[in-house]
Amino acid sequence: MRVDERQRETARPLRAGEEGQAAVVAPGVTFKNLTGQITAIPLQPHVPAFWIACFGAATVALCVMAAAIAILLDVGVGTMGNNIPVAWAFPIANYVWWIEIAVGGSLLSSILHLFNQSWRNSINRLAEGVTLSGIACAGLFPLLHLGRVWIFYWTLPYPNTLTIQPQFRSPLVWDVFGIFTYALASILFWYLDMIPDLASMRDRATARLPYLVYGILALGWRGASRHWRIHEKAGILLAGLLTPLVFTVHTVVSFDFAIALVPGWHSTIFPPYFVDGAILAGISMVTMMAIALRAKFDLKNIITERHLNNLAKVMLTTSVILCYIYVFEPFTSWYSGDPYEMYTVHNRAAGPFAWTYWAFVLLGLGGPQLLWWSRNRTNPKRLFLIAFLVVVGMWEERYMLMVTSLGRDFMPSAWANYAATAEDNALLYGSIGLFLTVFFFLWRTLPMISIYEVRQLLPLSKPGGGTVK
Amino acid sequence: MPPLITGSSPLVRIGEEDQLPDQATRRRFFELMGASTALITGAGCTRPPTEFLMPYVQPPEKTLPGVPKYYATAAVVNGLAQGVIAETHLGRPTKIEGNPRHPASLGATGVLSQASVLDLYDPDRSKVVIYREQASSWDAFISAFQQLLAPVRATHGRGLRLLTETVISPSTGAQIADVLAALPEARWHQYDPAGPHSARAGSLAAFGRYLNTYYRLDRARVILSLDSDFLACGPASTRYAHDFALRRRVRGSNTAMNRLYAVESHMTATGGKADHRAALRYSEFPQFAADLAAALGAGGAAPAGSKYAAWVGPLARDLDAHRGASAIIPGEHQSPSVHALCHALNTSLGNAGSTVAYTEPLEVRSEDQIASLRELVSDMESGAVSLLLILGGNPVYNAPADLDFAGALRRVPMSIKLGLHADETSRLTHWHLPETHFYEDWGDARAYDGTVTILQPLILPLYESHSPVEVLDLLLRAPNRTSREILRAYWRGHAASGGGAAPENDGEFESWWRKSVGDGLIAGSALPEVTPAQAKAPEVPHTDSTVRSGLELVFRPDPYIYDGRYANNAWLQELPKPISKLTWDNAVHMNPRTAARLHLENQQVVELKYGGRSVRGPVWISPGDADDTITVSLGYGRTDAGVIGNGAGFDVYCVRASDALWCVAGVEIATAGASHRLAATQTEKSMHDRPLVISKPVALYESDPDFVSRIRPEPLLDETLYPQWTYTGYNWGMAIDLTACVNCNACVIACQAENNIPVVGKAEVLSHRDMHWLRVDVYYTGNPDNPSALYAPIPCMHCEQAPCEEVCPVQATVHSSDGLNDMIYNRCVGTRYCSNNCPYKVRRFNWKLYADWYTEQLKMQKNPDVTVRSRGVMEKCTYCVQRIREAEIHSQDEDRYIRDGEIQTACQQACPTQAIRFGDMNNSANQVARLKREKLNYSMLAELNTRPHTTYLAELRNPNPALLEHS
Amino acid sequence: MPEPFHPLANTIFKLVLLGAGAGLVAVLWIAYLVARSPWEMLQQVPREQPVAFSHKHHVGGLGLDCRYCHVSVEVSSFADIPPTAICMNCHSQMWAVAPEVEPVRASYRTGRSIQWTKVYELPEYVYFDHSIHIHKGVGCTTCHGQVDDMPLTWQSPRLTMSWCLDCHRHPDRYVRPRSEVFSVTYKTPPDQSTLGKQLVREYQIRSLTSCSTCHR
Amino acid sequence: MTQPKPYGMVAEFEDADSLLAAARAARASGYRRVEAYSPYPIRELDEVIPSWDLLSPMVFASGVAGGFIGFYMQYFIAAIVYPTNTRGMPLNSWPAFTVITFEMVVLFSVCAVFFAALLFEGLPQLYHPLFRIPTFKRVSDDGFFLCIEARDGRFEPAQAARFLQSLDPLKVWEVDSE
Repeated sequence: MRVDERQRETARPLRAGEEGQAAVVAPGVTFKNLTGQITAIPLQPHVPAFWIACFGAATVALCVMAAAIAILLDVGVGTMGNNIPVAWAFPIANYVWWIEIAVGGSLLSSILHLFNQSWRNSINRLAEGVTLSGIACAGLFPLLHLGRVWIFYWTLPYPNTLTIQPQFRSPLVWDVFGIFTYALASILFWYLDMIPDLASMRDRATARLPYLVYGILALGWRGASRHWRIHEKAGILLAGLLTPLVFTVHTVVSFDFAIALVPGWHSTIFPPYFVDGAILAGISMVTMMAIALRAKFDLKNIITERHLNNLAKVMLTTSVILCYIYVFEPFTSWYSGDPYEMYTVHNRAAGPFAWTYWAFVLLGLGGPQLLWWSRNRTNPKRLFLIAFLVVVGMWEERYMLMVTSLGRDFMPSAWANYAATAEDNALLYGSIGLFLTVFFFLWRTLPMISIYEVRQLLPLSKPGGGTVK
Repeated sequence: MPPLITGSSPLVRIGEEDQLPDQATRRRFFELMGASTALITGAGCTRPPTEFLMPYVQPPEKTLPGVPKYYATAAVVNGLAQGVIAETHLGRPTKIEGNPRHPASLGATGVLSQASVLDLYDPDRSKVVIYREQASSWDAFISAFQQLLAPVRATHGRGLRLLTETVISPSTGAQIADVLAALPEARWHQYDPAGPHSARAGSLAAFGRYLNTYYRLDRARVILSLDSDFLACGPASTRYAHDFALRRRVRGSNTAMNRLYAVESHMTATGGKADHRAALRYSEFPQFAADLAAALGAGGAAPAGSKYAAWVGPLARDLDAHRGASAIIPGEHQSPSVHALCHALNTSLGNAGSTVAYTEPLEVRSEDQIASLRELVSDMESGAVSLLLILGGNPVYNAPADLDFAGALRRVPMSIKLGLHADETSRLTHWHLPETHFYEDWGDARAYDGTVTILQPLILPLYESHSPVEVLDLLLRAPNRTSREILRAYWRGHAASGGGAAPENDGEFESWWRKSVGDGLIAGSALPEVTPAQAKAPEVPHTDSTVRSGLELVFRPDPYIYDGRYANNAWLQELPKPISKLTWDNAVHMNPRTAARLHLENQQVVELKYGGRSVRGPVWISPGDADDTITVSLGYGRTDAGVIGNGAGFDVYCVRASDALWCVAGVEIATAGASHRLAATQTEKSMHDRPLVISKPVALYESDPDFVSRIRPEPLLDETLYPQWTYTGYNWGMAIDLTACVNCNACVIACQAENNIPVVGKAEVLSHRDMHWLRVDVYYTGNPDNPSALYAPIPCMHCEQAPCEEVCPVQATVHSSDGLNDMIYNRCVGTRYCSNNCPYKVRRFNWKLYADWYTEQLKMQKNPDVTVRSRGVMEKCTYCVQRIREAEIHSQDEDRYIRDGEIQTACQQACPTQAIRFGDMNNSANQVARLKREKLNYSMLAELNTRPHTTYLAELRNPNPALLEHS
Repeated sequence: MPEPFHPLANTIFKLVLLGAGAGLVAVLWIAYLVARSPWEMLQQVPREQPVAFSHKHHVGGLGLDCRYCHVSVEVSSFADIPPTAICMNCHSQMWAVAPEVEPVRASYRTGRSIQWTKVYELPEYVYFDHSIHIHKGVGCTTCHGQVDDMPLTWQSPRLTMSWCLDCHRHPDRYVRPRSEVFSVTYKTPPDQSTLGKQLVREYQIRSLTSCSTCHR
Repeated sequence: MTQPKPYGMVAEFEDADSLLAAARAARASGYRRVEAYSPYPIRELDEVIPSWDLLSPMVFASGVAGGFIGFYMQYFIAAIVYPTNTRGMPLNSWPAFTVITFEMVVLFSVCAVFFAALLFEGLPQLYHPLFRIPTFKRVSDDGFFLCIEARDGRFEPAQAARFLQSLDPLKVWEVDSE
């Protein structure tokens, strides 16, 4: 039978040398049921309980954050635990953490695109969702962190009567430009990439309003060969632009620290170290989201074990690089002969905040090592847990970077410890709420699996794949 | 632009305001308003609210708006005067500077004088007459008082008692004498809880009479402090610190230095500075002094084997070698026998008349104040007192606990209290009368050497208040004389004792008066020296102090709050204590060994029990204290001090007995559960072997003058990738001589007063958010069991290659063309990146709205030349740029350059030891440029190549080689 | 099945997009214009005063010197608003019963200040000093405009930071001889470019643009 | 009543291979204005139905422009508008300016890609005559369409319909342009 043949073909390995691996798309997926399955997630009138629970919880956390922000604006940044010398603490740790998570998403969508890793087709939209939600959170913290947030726009060049403009030697201004460019590029890439799927949504909409909304968003996409050609070309160009951008954005974030002369920050290893950590944290977050959603929305046929396995391998690789950096940190600081640098390394491991250091080592570095075992890579529950540990561990790392370096720098007389306040915690957990709110909103309203790209993974789409009659 | 006074009456009090930003609700409302207005204006509309100008109707003579005026007067600190020059803006005194002519100042100021201007504006000062807890009026009081006086007058004053603090003011003394003459049956008592009781008794024991002692340390080569914190505490400390530092100024090849030995029971600023320091229990001091006296042949027989031989031997030899050029200074709280022994030592060493000066007492009447108070209390209890007039002081709070002054006061049929605050005592008296602050009224006061200053008012009284002499005048005649009239009448009628007599002739008197008021002192009014006979050394019972066991509890006046009278001064509460760096609290100090033996930890609350009374307080482990010695400071635990002072610390007066004012032995200690967080501004006192504060023996400098550049090499000028910026005009810089810094903290409070630095409250200090632009770092050094201390004032370094500037995203901190690291508050968005990147951590951030924008009285203190910072902006030391710009404008108006020394930063001006020098580095003849050429000069953290404009002269010490061998 | 879009939708949608883009630009542009408009800066807006004091009459008409009332302008940062007593020097005799001057007389009687509305309002963090500007040859009218033609005083320049900086960067364009500083009739001479440079040298005028020159 | 202008003749096909074959046939028979519609990109169609765009040059040009604008903005502000001594660094601190210069290159390029892509795709075009074909919705699912447009010089409705019918489509529609 023809249908059987097709299914057998779907199960065939994509390339030679991948014997024994799970397929990128499970058998039984056709154009028809693929489109139906994905578009149904936003279009179905019935809202799944899982989504309601997650979205509801996230909204509650978001409300907590809104209240925390109101208090923050009312009283001042003093409601946070920051002090002199620890002038940056929770909010900046949160900021870096969220940027990391966003960057990990971008890696999947752009870098793997550039390298023609077609397995990422099924999860790249989801990863971009993580990117956008992450940027939303990340963008918030530097603003909330400002003493006078109402004049944040002074960090941007614009014509004014003061004749005073930003100071372009400051990494913070680089950051402003970097994050802005990154956010805009991510949104444009995400949207441009989504237009064909928005057309699918439009064409599947049965009511007037969804038709109008998706119709406008789809901009009249018709799948003409000209459309596709330009679409593909634009996709490659954007991926090519985003790839260096992703690296530089996180490099610039690392410059916020590396340019400063604070011991433990002032280091040339910071850019690769940050980027690597970002990939680890971001892929972990994508993994968590992918595992949760494939289970609850029955997407196991599209997000297969193969994806989990690949994601886990990326996590493992980056964590090994991170291990290397941490193993060599004491050496480089000793070799530098700088007493302040040496003390900082000592202080991280044995000072008052050693617990953050060891929590990170245990979770962020130790956690991924469990992925050497293939069962941990393909078992969704275990992988979810490990990814969760890594995400927590990476936050600990950022926190550790703040409090150990700033708290004990050059002048012992100025040393001080830091204690987070309820405000700090509300903002951290609230931002998780914001992330999930945005993410689940996108999930419920837009095609969060790239339908047209998954179509290309189906053997039907290969020349001769759909020989009919 | 300096604002004119706006609004008609700035003196109306608007509800109970709180200095602490966390509490007051009205403040919170305004913060909210501020935030929302700011948010709205941030959207583009930047138009400020309309302001109004209120010119004078009749301009006062010689008053130009925008130009401050300076008046000479004195800050009366614990009864004694320090001559000051007060800066006033349109009639508001804003800043206190030292009076260079005055012997207790020489242009510098102490901490308490600097802070006195805030006392004037204290919103919690009493404002109305209170009768039985109801607001009343002076008229009501005066008529009631005349009625009360009728029977008293009839019995020649029987039943009338005056209770004052120690009276030193000549005119007040004369007024009291007049009252006692008119009412011979009346009695006058004096009581000062932290006064020189021991010194009086010691003088009596040594000389058979009361004498005032002071020191001329500029003549001393060897100084021994027996538990005296003479450099940082006490009425003459400013002068002592000045004279002390004068003989330690090593410049070029001049390496002559005096030598300071300190023996202490509790580590003080003086002890930390000493070339040699030893810790002794309070009870061991008489023995130590006796052994020393014996070794020097000043009396007593040398014990066979002195326990202190290792110290006494070299010390005695050193003192012996410097007869007439040494000084032995007993602590005010040491026992009378120690004082007497010191007199014996000083007289036998020939120091009397040279380094140690004796005069007749400063106070109008010297007496055993405890006996006097005891007599008063027993009379109050027996009903012999029918009318008690308390002029100043707060005996209900601070009288010895065994006397039960409060209980006795309740039995007095009619009691009247005059005071700045409606305090604990005012609560129990029938009447409370508001007293004028000494900046509001005429008066006179003596300095430590007897020099008299005529106090002139800088401002009209803020509230309906009167001075003690005006109240005393009510006892004499109808209330029609003002303080000024009384004062002038006194000086017309009396020749100042010890010289400085006022001329009789009218015209001469007027010019004498003008000159005396204008100079800030009456010329020649210092008390003449007397030459006492060789003092008698008291017999010290020979006890082996190792046998005495049990904990000793030592009471000391707080260095800033003193006996509690300054408890409501927020600047003083937040000023870190010299060594412990604690703010807003007192603590139970003990050394680490004692704490370990008692199994106590920092901040653990303990209960101290003695004589059936007990007190609870948190432990603070203080290295350098003597074993088994617990030191607590007086003045805390106030209940009616005001919103600042109430509830800060714990009250140790409740275990202080009249027979043991300063120390009790055998106190019991027990843990009392909870712990109490103490707010210290510096928690790490180890330097971690980093060459931050360099301190070496002078002998090293003599043999190797270039040692500093080896320890701390300066990067070469071309060791940079950046171009060389040149500063062609002025190039401001500062040099700080670490040898001279004695950690008195006057600079810190002067900076606070000059630069409108807010007070943040204990909770914020606990969060490490103190706002002082200038801090004095303290590091322990040497043997951990008996450490010494290093001090370094840390202002902004004004780095030429300032790391803070590079990272500011909005150009809110950039370099000025004259070498300043400018901080532009109004441009700051508050990223705090600059603070991260400041290796010296001298930047301060307004985490909340710390500045008080609403309390009318506190607004009046603000320096109009300095922006009051709002919430969310960074601030830091500016080198007092307002003074630089003012001098610049002034010199340009006169078409000349700024002269060396024309600009003094606030810290420099206050510094008693002239440790801080500021000026133009481009002119090599300037003092600061000369100091920077000294071989001791180094930059802190020079290896970062920040090229600080604030540099330090390494500290040199002068240890005794003989004693070094022993240790 | 929903109806597809109407053919006109293409045009409408493109117009909407264009309109939104243009609208955004327009809003920013208007905000920019408003921020530097005389309206926002209260430029040339006569202020209501408790007494309808006319510089036009006193300066232009009677020819009073600026310093007669603004006594401290040469020695202080603050030029001084005349005390009531100075007004009464003349007004005790001239216009002694005129109702217009009644607030002045009332102030003199009661000892209560006249509450003038501030015309030149600088933020609290800006420190301006009159004496040094006078000394360096900056004329009164350079900043205050032709007060001799102001019935009620208004703010002549925009008083923005860029306006201050203009003169601080190019003092030679604005300085005048010290003898002409208080003249209200002084007109910039045609040879200002040479005169200005000469005066800058002669008066040792520095171009001060360090932040702490004005912000402390 | 004038006859509505025809837009073109559309045939629906079962799968990509038949669409590709049909497109090749249409081109072979001389039609030039031919467009194929599919639910995913079919690379081979690009050779059959050639088209042009200026994406790459436009992106390059705006990237270069962004770089110049980015650097000059920084130089202008730091060295000309208000030169300040910041940490003693040179006014033209070009190494510090490279980061934003790069960001501006990317920003301009990304915007150029986006707008150029829409420009050459002819989007937005919410209404299109093809949307009136009842089964055209399948183009975003599993439908494959070939359109011979009326703009083609050789277009003649009846002949085009016949031609398309010959390609074994599922169905053939004549579409009006309005």
